[in-house]
Amino acid sequence: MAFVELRHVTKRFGQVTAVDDLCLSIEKGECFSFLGPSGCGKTTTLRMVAGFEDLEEGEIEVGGKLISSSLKKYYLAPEKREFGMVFQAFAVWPHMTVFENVAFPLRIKGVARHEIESRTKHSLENTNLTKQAQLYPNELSGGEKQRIALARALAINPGLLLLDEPLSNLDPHLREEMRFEIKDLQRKYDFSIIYVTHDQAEAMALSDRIMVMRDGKTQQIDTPLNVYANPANKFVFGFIGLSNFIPVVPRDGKAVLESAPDAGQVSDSFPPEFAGAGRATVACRPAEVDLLPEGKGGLRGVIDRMAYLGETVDYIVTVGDVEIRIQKGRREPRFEAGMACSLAFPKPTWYE
Amino acid sequence: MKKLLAVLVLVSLLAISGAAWAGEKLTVYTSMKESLIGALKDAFVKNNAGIEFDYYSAGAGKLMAKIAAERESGKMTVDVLWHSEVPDFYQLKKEGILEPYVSPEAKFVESPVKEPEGFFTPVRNGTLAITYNTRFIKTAPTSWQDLLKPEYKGAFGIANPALSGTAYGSVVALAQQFGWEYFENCKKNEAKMGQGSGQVVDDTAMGDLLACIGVDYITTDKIKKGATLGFVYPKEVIMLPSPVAIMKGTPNLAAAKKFVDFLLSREAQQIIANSGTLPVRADVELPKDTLLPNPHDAVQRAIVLDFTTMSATKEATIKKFTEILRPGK
Amino acid sequence: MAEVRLENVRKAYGKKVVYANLNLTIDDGECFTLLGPSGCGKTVLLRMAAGFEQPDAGTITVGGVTLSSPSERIFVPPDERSLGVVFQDYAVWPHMTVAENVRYPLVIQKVAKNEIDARTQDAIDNVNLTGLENRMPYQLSGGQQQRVALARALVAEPKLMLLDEPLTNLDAKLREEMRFEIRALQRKKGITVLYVTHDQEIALAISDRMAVLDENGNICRIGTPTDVFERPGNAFVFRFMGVANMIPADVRGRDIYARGTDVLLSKDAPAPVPSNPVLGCRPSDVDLVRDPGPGMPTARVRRVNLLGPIVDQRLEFAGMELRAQLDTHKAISRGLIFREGDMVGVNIANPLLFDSNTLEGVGSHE
Amino acid sequence: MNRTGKFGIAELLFVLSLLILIVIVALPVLLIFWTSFVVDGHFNLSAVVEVLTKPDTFEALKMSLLLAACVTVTCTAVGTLFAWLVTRTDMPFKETMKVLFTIPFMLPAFIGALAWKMLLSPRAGYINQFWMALFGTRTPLFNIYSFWGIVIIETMYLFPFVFIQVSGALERMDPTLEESARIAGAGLFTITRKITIPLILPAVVSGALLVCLYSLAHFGTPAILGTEVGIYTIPTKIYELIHQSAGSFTAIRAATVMSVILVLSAAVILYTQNRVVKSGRFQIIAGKSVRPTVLKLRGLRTPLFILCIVYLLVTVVMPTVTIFLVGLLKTYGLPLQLGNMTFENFYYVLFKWKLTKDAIFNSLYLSLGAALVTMVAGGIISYVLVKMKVRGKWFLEFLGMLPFSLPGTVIALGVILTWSGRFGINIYNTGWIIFVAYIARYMAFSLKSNSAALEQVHDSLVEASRASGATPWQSLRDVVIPLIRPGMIAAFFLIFLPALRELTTSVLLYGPTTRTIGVAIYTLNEDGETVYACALAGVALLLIVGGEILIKRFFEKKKRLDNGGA
Repeated sequence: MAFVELRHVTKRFGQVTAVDDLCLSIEKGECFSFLGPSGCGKTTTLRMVAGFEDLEEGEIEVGGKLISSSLKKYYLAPEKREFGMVFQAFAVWPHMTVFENVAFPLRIKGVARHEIESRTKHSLENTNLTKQAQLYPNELSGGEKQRIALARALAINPGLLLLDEPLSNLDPHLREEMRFEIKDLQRKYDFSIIYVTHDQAEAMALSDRIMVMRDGKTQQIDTPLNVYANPANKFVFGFIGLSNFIPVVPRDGKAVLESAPDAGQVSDSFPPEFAGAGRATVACRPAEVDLLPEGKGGLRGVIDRMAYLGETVDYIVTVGDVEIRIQKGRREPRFEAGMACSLAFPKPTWYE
Repeated sequence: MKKLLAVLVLVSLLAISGAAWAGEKLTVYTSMKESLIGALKDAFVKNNAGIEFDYYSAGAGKLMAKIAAERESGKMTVDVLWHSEVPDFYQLKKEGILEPYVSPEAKFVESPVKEPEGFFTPVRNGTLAITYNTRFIKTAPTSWQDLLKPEYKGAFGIANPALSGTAYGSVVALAQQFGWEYFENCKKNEAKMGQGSGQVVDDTAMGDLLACIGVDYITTDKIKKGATLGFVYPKEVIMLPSPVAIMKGTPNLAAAKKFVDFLLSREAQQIIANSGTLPVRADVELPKDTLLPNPHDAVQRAIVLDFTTMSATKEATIKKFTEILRPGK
Repeated sequence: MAEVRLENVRKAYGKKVVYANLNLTIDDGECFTLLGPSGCGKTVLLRMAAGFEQPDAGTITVGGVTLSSPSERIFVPPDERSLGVVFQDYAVWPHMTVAENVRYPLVIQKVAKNEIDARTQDAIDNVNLTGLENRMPYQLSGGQQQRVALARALVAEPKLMLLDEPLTNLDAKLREEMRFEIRALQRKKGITVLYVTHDQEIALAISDRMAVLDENGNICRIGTPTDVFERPGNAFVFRFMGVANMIPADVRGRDIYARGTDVLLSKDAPAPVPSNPVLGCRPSDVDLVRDPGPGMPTARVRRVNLLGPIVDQRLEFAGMELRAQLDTHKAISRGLIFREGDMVGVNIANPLLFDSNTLEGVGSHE
Repeated sequence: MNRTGKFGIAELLFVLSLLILIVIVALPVLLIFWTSFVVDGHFNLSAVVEVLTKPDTFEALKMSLLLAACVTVTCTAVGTLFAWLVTRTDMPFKETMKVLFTIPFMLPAFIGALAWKMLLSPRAGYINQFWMALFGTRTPLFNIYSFWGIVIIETMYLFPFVFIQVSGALERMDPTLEESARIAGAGLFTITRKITIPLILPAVVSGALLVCLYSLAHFGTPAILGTEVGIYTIPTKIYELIHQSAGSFTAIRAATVMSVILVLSAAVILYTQNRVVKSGRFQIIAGKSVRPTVLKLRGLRTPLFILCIVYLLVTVVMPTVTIFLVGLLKTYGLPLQLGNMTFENFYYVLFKWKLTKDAIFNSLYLSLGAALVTMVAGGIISYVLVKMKVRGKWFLEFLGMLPFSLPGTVIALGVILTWSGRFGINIYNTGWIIFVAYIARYMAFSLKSNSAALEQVHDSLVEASRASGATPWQSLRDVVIPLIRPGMIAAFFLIFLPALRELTTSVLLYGPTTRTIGVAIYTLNEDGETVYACALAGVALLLIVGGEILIKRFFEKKKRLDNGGA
């Protein structure tokens, strides 16, 4: 039995179906991300778990206990669910000191005074906020505020931590640091995490499993590596990182560009399942294209532009009217704009 | 957006041109109410088309304050002063800021106030009597003492003598006739000190007061418009002539004289009589259904007042009155 | 000709000295970037060039004409400098249409009406805004607004164009697109560009030459992007240009050891060796080996972060953290994604040596 | 910003701003202090002591403070309650109600007082009459001529200050602040107590202080409802002193001493308000636009809704209707029956009676003129304050704060002292003195609106035009002015409409031919011309409401344009 269970969960706002027949189970101690573009229903799903939204259909169970059910019209109030939650805009209370913020959930629970004292101190230590305990949030930086929110969410040792884009208001460096902090705390206390984000790098870095969503529907539930390496469909492929989608047609059993059939082949075979349609799309990531000296690969092109970015070198190669984006490490052979080159596609993924 | 701005500019240009308030005209400060001064103005302007006539109507106290302030600032607006607080005129005469003018019409004037040098001339013999609300008071009061009866408890009003010259006059007259005990008794009966002499009549018309010391023409005007008011003269009539005076140094002296002549003319006196107040000329006929007493009879019944001393004692009198009547004590 | 020369420029705000004595020459037709952390005074430099600020001392000349020279009491106001300036916040006038924005500099110059129309249209076409001439700025996206600003700066054909972090407020994709466009326009028109940014990626991508400034406004390094990235010269520049591994080291002969150990990091020490050597390398210079051979330094894998196109692995190496980064697809195909706790072999390519006291760097590999 | 040594636009604007503020604002205030404290060229506190120890003035001072305190408390309670109802509950028609609750803001309080006098005067008030007839009693339901009468009337018209502030704060407040408390285990009651109320407290306090400031300086209501029963406040006492002591200098000095008290109280209130608003701790960060937690009122929904409707009917509809009905009566005192009604009064005040015609035109001219001048002057001063780096700006900033702390009564006294010949210019008794006073009185509005607009104009917009080759003047003409034009127009209306109904200042300054609408209504009422007063008040209400509707439409159109694309 999974720790968190969503069964056939559906939510509508007027005509719009925000979440459509969603089924999901999350294990104890797992970090699970909802990933998708804005409006895909990920935040709504999280808010249903938190108890801020009711359900049109389906039910939600956490720790074997039913907390939301449309059928039974049963909704446990959010304050009784005993989850921790961190919001995008920090949501730390500006009129309370850091200590008071973190102690608040314990006070509400009616924990004994000395225990509040010690547990809050402990939480503050865990989040490196001991020095700031008596300050007010507005005297603190964004990262510190987010740590208060985290400490507060964890004060009652929740079994489940809900995170709603908690890092998107931080600068990139802090974001990385906070990611590690969340991960460390999770290891220490073994709570489950539901993490909502639209940033694929963040989801991949943090999660044990990711659910990619679109228009309220699940696209893929898998480990980060699998989502990246074996995307379930074209949407997931495109959403999860930079991608080239190259339209191809068959010629002599090989796949060539429609606009430049004579430039060579993208692949020396054409998948039989697309042969009937007479066209297909080859998807590949910029790093998965081999950039070779002229004549060494299957497809001939010209370097349209090159940008040296330090760690990587970014190329756009034109073949006919197709632009192909390629990224190479700085230690690989360099090409200059205007040079002729050849491309090879060692790992094509086929879509219709 | 541009259009709106253009409109704003245009409008404010208008505003600035409209702001040219100064100009050659006759300005009269008077305590007469609109119903009287308005009718007089119409008649005067009809006869003297060339004169731009303007008046400022307010309680005598306010007028005097205004004039004092104007004197202080050195910029006088007033050309002719006409109100009902005779002592003020003696005072102004003493201060030497009145222009003497004996109108050829002055010989027809009959009034308790006499001023042969012409520093001021009475224009009407204003009277005050009891105004009461006929909706609530079925038996008309007949004497000033009636107002001390329980049925008028908390409902008899006297205008504020600090704001209104007629109110001051009536206070002096009643105090002289019946002594200050009269007002102390009034206070015991929770009599009210109102504001202007017009407002107490309005309050009576509304029923907020049941009776008040009312000015003749104000009451008459309201009765004409349908107010449920009655107006009775007790035996002792309060008569307060309203003199007119020309301010010394007015740039519009000729027009001012014309206006004084006009006020004393039969035509104007007839208008005054028609408006419900006593004229100073005996050759004017009172309107038919008038509530006014016969002018000669009225002068006989009038409480005799020494206007020359009234101004010296004014502050003390008002203070005394206010102390007695002031609410919250 | 628009060679920009700053000579002995001094600028201070109260007691805070931004530039004590700055000398810098930007060649005609060059795209030159000033790169530095925020607060280093790079914007002040640009504003002095634009004429929004007056230097306290020194001279600023453009194309041989002195524009600022307090000692000679010369200060040409910005409107007489024939500049194009693009600001971080676009500074597109919100009450004018795209065309009105772009044509304004020409209107001010009282250019003939038909010429204004032609040149405005040309500038708009150049930045790919054709068809949006009559839009109001609020109807445009951030990138489009930035292009309006660019067209406006270019329309009067200035000799010198100043760009102050013009891409900071754009999202990643637009930023990338715009930096290509700026570069293309600059090449096409042959104008001199002074570009100010704190984003090293943009600086690398766009510049002919670049100058890196430290927090105190000192110029640490001037050179081409490859020069600056591959041969940073000192530890500040090295760190500023990207993720950096810094390992205290001992050098014996040409061998570099982790300090106080016999862990051999490289056999290829650049000369001369500084007295307190620290080895610097980029995460991409750290190659991981699944089954380390004998004598190969080893490290324990602490964290594995899949960041999409790259895998970031953090190792515990000689008592400190070492980061290694690799293409995800290479990592997958070569089996180089490890589990946390694995012991792996470490091979460092392209080591740089810095002095931990002076931060000065030595040598580098060609 | 220019070649060194040139006397450029910056210096010109700076000097101009300084001049405007000194002449229009600083001088009058200075003279008030001077008059209060300096007797025959020497510093002397005896006048102050004398005024303060006189029982009359002491009573007035006490009454003013007490009144302001009570009005503040009631406004805060009423304003906060309604703000909460329309933002945080499932009350029906919330959006409409939100607009309706700001209507009392438009209505001049003294017209309200006039209407309520007719409804609730002890014996004759229509409501009291009805009450007494209904129960056959002789005790009225409520006597409006009383301390609490004044408190209630002022509350009716001043509570929007609190309402607008608090409902704004409640709407801006990041709902996740409350949601995170729910997640932390707190119920709605606890959240309201521990999170919501502390967070909106600054808005409440700031609104309350505005009410306090306004009530302290307000003339109309206590004048209409208080003086008759001997309740005097500082403004009404000053009015009485000026009007009854025949313009003697002693009276003016006594009045100035009381003005000093008003200025100082206002300064303290504004200082406190600034501190509250600025204290960063209470900034409410706006977050994602998630629906805020809405309290289900359940059984209370209908009763509370009815309460709101009744409140609006009582405060807005009833007095307005009364004004118009009485304005239609042939004479005051007649029962409100169709047979007693006529349009004669309206016709008379609009077309026949010079006094009221003059008053309408005076008010129109004065408020248009003052609004235009103040809009431009405020624009210039704001420009210097917000945009320029000139030496000595701190002094200008200090002067720029002054207009905010000047109650109307004080301004009136100040301009009397300044403009009746002391400096060679005597405009006493002319419209110009009211004009000057209006400029001083409304400068604060203009500064606020213009500064806000200018702060939106980022420096780089001007620099971009300089870099495009535009001179400072050209930048001003082509960039700055077009961009702050909406702010300037807003300033124009923010001044024009209140000036149209101004009473507190003009009542001390009007001359024989320079009554304003407010003064005319007030004096007509005082003189017992009640029906004309009501007819004129009706005309004024139509003018004001018409004007408000016009601006609303103008700004809504603008807002639509602004939000159109982005």
